[in-house]
Amino acid sequence: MIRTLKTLAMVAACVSFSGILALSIWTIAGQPAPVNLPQLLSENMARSGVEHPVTAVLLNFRSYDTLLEIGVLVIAGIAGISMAKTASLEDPELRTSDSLLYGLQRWFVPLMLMLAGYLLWAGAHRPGGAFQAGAVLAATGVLMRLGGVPMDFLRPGLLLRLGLVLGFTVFLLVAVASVIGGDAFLAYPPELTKPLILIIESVLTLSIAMVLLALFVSAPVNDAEDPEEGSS
Amino acid sequence: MTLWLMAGLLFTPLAWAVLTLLTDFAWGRVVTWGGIVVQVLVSLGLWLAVSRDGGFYYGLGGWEAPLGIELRVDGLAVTFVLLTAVVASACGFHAGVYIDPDKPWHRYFWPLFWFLWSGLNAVWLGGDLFNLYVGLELISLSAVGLVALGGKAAALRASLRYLLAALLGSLAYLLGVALIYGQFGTLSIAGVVFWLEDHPVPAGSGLALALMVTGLALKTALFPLHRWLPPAHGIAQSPVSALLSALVVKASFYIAARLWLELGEPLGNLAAAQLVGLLGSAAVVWGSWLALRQSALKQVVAYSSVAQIGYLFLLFPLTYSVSESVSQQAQQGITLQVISHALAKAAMFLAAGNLILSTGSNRVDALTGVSRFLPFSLFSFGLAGVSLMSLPPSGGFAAKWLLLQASLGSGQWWWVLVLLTGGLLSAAYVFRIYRASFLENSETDEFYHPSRSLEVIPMVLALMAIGLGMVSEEVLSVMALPFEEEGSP
Amino acid sequence: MIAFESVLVLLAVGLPLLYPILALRAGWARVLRYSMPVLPLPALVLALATEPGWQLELPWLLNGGLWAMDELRRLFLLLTAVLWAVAGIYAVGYLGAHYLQRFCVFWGLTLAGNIGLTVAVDAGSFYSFFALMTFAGYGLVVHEGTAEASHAGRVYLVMAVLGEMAILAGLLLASAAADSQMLSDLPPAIAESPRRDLMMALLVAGFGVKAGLPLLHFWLPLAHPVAPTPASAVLSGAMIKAGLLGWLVTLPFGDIALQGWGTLMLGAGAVGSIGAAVLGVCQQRPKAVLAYSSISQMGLMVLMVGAAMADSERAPVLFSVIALYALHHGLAKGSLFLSAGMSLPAGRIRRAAVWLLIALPGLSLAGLPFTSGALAKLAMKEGLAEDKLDFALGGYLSPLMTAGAVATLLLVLRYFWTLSGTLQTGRNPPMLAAGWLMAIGVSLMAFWWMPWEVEGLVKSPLWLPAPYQLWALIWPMLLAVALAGLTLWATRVVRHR
Amino acid sequence: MTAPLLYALAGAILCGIGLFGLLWLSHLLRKLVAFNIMGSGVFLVLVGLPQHQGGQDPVPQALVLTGIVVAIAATALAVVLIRRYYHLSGLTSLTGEPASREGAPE
Amino acid sequence: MTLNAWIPVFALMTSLVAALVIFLLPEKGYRLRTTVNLGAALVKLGLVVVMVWGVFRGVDYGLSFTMVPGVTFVLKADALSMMFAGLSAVLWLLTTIYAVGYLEDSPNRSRFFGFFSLCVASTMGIALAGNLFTFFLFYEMLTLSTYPLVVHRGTEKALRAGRTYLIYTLSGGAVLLLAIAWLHGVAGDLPFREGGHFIDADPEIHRSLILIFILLVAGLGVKAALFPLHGWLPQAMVAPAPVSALLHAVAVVKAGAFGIVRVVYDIYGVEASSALGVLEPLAWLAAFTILYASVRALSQVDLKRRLAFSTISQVSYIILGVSLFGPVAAAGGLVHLLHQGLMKITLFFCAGNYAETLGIHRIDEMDGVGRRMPGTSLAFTIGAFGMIGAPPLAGFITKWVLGSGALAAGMDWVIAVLVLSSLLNAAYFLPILHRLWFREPQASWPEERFWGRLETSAWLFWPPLLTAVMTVMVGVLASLPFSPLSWAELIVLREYSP
Repeated sequence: MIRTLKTLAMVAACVSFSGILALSIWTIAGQPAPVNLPQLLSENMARSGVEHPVTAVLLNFRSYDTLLEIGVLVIAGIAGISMAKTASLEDPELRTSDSLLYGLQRWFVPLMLMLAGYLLWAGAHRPGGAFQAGAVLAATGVLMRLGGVPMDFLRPGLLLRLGLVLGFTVFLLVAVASVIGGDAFLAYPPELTKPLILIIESVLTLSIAMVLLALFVSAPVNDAEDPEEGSS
Repeated sequence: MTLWLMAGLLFTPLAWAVLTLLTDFAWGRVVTWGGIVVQVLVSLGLWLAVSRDGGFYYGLGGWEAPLGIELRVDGLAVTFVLLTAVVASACGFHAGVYIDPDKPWHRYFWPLFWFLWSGLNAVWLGGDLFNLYVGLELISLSAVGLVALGGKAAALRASLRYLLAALLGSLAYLLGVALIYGQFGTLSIAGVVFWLEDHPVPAGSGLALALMVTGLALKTALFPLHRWLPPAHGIAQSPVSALLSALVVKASFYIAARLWLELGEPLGNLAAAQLVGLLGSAAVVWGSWLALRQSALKQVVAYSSVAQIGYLFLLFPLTYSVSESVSQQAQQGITLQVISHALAKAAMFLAAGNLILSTGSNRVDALTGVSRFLPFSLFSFGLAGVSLMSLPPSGGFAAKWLLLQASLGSGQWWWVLVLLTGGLLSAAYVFRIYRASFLENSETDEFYHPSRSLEVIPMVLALMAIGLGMVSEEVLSVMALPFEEEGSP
Repeated sequence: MIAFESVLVLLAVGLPLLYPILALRAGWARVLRYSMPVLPLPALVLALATEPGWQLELPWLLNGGLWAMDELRRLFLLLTAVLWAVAGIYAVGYLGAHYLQRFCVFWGLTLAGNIGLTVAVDAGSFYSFFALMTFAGYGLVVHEGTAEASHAGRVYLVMAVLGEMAILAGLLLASAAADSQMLSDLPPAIAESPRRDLMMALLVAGFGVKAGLPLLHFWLPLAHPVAPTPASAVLSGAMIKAGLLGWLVTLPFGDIALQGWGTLMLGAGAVGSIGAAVLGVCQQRPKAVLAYSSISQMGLMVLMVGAAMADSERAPVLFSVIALYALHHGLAKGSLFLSAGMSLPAGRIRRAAVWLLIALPGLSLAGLPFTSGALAKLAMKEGLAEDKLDFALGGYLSPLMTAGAVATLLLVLRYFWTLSGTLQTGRNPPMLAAGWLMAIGVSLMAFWWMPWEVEGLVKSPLWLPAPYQLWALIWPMLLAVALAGLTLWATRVVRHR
Repeated sequence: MTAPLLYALAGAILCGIGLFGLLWLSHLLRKLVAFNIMGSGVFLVLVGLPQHQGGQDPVPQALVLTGIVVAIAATALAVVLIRRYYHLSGLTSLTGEPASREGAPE
Repeated sequence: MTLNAWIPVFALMTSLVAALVIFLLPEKGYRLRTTVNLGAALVKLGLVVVMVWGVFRGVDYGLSFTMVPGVTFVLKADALSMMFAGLSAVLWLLTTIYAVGYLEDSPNRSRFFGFFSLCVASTMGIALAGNLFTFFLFYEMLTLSTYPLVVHRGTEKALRAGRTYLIYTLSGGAVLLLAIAWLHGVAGDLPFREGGHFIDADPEIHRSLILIFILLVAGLGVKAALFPLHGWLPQAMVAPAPVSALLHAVAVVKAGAFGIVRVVYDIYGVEASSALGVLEPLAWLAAFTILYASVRALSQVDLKRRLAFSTISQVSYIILGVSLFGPVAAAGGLVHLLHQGLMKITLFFCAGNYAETLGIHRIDEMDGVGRRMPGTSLAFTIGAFGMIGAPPLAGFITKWVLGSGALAAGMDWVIAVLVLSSLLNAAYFLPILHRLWFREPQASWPEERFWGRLETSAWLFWPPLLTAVMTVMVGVLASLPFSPLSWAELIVLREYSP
């Protein structure tokens, strides 16, 4: 009874939260924004070095955000592998004996790799880019992992860690290099903007994929010592 | 020069993080200690630069706001940068000795530590709402990672609780940011303020502020949203607890305070200000009360954080629609409270860690007789306690004094009672620890002696917390410096 | 010669004050014992060899000290010094090893207080010495350590403290009124102050405790019997007079006639002199009898004080008489007390001689012609002569004095009677005997030496009183003897039955 | 009413739902899902509100991309923690009791 | 800054530095610790002597800087501060000597002496504080540094007492802080100034001023053990004897009393206080405390508890003195600051000697102790007589001057209070003295220790005797220049004619 009442109260609270929020959104929508950022953006696109505005925002105008964002991802990866159980990599039970998966894997893996490459390349002029590519790459890795491909580099060792931070490191180096070059941080030299961004995007893709994959792999699973886990 | 300093603040910590990730614990320690020296020097350099020339806005990548991310480098920010350098380096040195290098997962301590530091710097200097969000997340996740390090069930439980609270807080904040951006079309705080200066307040903007402040309050563990804090701070390794209590919660509060000071007057209202103040008061009383009733040493300290954080939120009522001088006093008081609490709480946690190391137990009862063996750490603990109790000449006292003045000056005398009661209650729980340690018991005569370097660090911090009161005028004067040039909004 | 007197007075006070230092080492006990008689000697020299009128300023002392000497003080100092000296000699022989050091310490301190208060002229040091004497006196009273002594001591202390407080309050009020710390400034100020009666009451009561004023006397009959004999002697002979001196130097006598206070004091004196006698004859123990005798005698002196208060004109004359009487009584009473500690020799003749010596001071007290007592009594009679006094109760004084004289002798006789029951046969230690003999000697000698001419009260030389005076002295004595004989006879008869 | 505004309003509703889930559900995975729902709501508001008049604004789009990465990182971390927590304690919620009714993992 | 500005700082630092050094010394460094202790005490004494001489000639010792915005930290040496500083410097030296002997072979000596020095540093700070804020700073520091001393023994009882102590003093501190902050808000940063600040205060703030005064007195009254805020003091008796001595004679209670003196004279100004009508109630309160505590003392059987109640009573003399409107009474009150210190420390030293040498804690165990420990008992006797106010000891001077002052101020009832209090003092001290000297000792002492030639350890033996001698000297030589009384008169002279 009390629980029901509490639920109802909670529901009411959340509904009213939504309501107020919506009302507020509605009110705000009725007024014009004082600053026209898109216009400002388009005026500066030329200086950004990339064609697509989103990529420009991500990797140039607000590249510090992106740097930190990758940092967040790396943190998650680190925290994940700090929990890792080395043994789970060799765990045979992880391998799926599903033939469908095995069959798909042979077709899908090259396809997905290609897709990742495309996404990365397309990021310069269309929505897409490092993150998307990295996600696809990670998915490929998951597929391979499930299919039993031994990926030794995922063992928590120097290689994994190197992979984790590669993109981040390159990003960082570029930032610092720009300082050494005499500019402000993350201010790419105009003539190098495009290749730099491409390099960054590529290593980022790799790192993002590594992080995601590492997180997938390091989640501790199937410990035979734990009967409860086994029974569920 | 400034460029190098900024780079040193924002990027070198990340570089240290990368380096330490690639090495093992022992080498990580070497790197870290070297890095700490660099960071302290850089922070000090920026602080000196600002205290000499005044603050400035700094557009990252050469992009000014609103297009790019603009950093706000003012006296307050650099003071906190310096504070972070001090506290974090103390924790870093302490951790290097305190943490067991043989546990394989401890190698991840250093990268997380450095990410945390860089996140803090980002927050102190941030002038962009979304960038602050990312900075907060950086801090939150690395903090969660640090708490969970080692991965015992209880630690995981605490860190999960912490993570969920932090995420919810971040989302609420982000929602507020979304509304602000929707309304004003800019993410720069300075830009919003600039626009509000000569325009009427648009309808519907109060919610954004409310959401942001609520989210940040949750991340700061304001009563009644504090339940996640004590387990997380209590269970982490002592240097981690110190970092969390001293700096991490301050980061979210710092943003909330900045928002309130810039936007509170136009967007807030009196009832909200009083409500926040009331919640802060409740935190002071309730947190202290709970601290008094904990049986685990670090839980006491953790609940004490809840209480001390409560004071910070008195900023809201004390700066809302009051005279300039009162607001000034309140701001100064809160700033001092942040600094002194950071120093004192770090000292306290580190000292508590030493005590636990030597008694082998986290229980308050286990301290019986320890005063005979570990007077130095105990003394550090006590000195830190002096600041928490806001007794003179500590920084806590100077803060309390200013807050008292502000309360009396604004006619809001009810906060006076909170301030005084809080001081007494904190005395109660600090002395409870002391009482236990002074109890003579011939049975327990065996204590492990931690190394001298472990004992010195909390003492230094505690002495700084105490000494802060004596030099608070100087500290505060740096924050009051005028801007070199007005930033372009 | 200022320097000489200054040194002397400092020596007189300082010697007994520092004397307790000897107690620090157990090995010095012998020195301690034998130097007891020496202690009052500087004071004695001071009293005898210096002319009154010198002053010694001690600006560093308390609130600014001033010690000086006048005729009145000189007499009191003389009494004090002599009595303490002979009692000291006596004590050398009297004291056993039991807590000797403790006794000597308190002896020295009490003596220092007693001497000091007689020379002190400023309120601070006067009160200091007074208190020193009072508190150190406690040590003498309870010295024997018996339950009885403790009880007596407690009563003594309670009353003494109450008295001290009354004095303190009185002095404070008075000196505030006078805006001066000098005792000599107090009486006029009291006389003029609106709070005169309060101050008077405090001072009369405060000093009255020491002087054994009726109702404030309870400690006396308790303390005197239990104290060691030499201590009783000085208690009763010298210290009790300190109260009297206190009155004389603080109360306004010459300035204003205070009929009311005079009457009160007269009443108190009368009650004291007669009432104490009535109670005294009922006592069993010789020293208790003597204690009541002291109260009775003090009653007579109170009578004179009262008269002096009531009649300001007459006060200077009466002062001298009071001083003389005090001197006489002190010496005689001291001798009598010392007798109580004697042992009788074996031989019949020697025993008779001893008895004679014991009896002489007693009879002197009662006014036996050719003794100081006779002169004192006569002087008193002259001083209080009806026709010269100018106040209402003057007429009652003469009968009162007569009754007092009777009472005195009755008490003395009672003392002899009780003493004869308690005196042991044995040998006296030589020092004890010497002290006793000297006491009696001084007491008897005083008659020949005393400055009787003062104020022309009594004609000099007076070795033979005029016949009418002789009769006036003798008939109360005869009456008393008759009464005593009657009582004796009556008890015999009763016992026969 | 433009489409982006509708997105924003839908975002508001998602926020409410997510909030409810986050606060009310005790199973940790459900909480996590609720967090993601709420996150999506927030992103919708973020991206929808500024563009409600139909104009393209790449900034919120970029922000949302960043936000998503952050959310994914957080989610991934949370999943790792939850799994390990479950592994060590057998619990699926933070309430401290052994696995509750709705908390049994499927 | 000149040397003169730094001398007060040095005086403060001597014990502060000593404290830190001692904390760092190993427990076994007995000799070194003693040397540091005594050396610091001597240096401080020297500095104080220099300052006393300087203040007498009118040299200005002072140092100030802004600490918190709007508030300055001021150290200043004036006549009043030198009185307190002198007291603490002299008695610190003696108490240190005493404590070295008292704590021989007991554990935690580094801790003890460290806090002990801190405590003295705070006292020094209180003495030299130049405004209320600075005063408060050291006042609270004192609270903290004395707590470990009170609970030093670490028994349940001690810890309980410590808790009571803290509850009282910290609450008092909070009230005081409120009052100071309020006053600061009303009138700004007020330095201590002879004659005070409020002689012609705006009538509009009178009400606030009165309320603030009440709060100030309430806050300070806790340490000064004014009724009804005295409850902590008797409990704090579980502390080791040197601590009790320090608490009672020098540091804690005096800090409270001294603070009240400062408030009345140098903040409000005695005329303004009188005009506000706050002095007379204070006088009544002090008088009541004097009598009440004396009555309570009568029924105590534990020696130190009896002394504690006596302290409560005696400290109120100081407050009574300053709350009587008049220079003479003021001198009486002020001089008692020193006198009471000397007498009470003597008594506590003696009580400690009895406890340490013979294991005597209760009064009924004291029969005949005078034979066994004549030196100590002599000192005790002098101290007790001083308390009673027997001339020519220190207490008498106080009472005499105080009484004269009260009469000059037209407050005759004070005489009654003085007399009554003396009687009560006599009633609870004289029986002890009787036991000491005139009772036959019991067959054996509760717990006897021997120290060769002297009746007790030399470290314990001389300090009480010295203070006893001083008790006599300050009484007998009260009129000498630089005697406490003369100094108090100097203070009052400067106070009443600023």
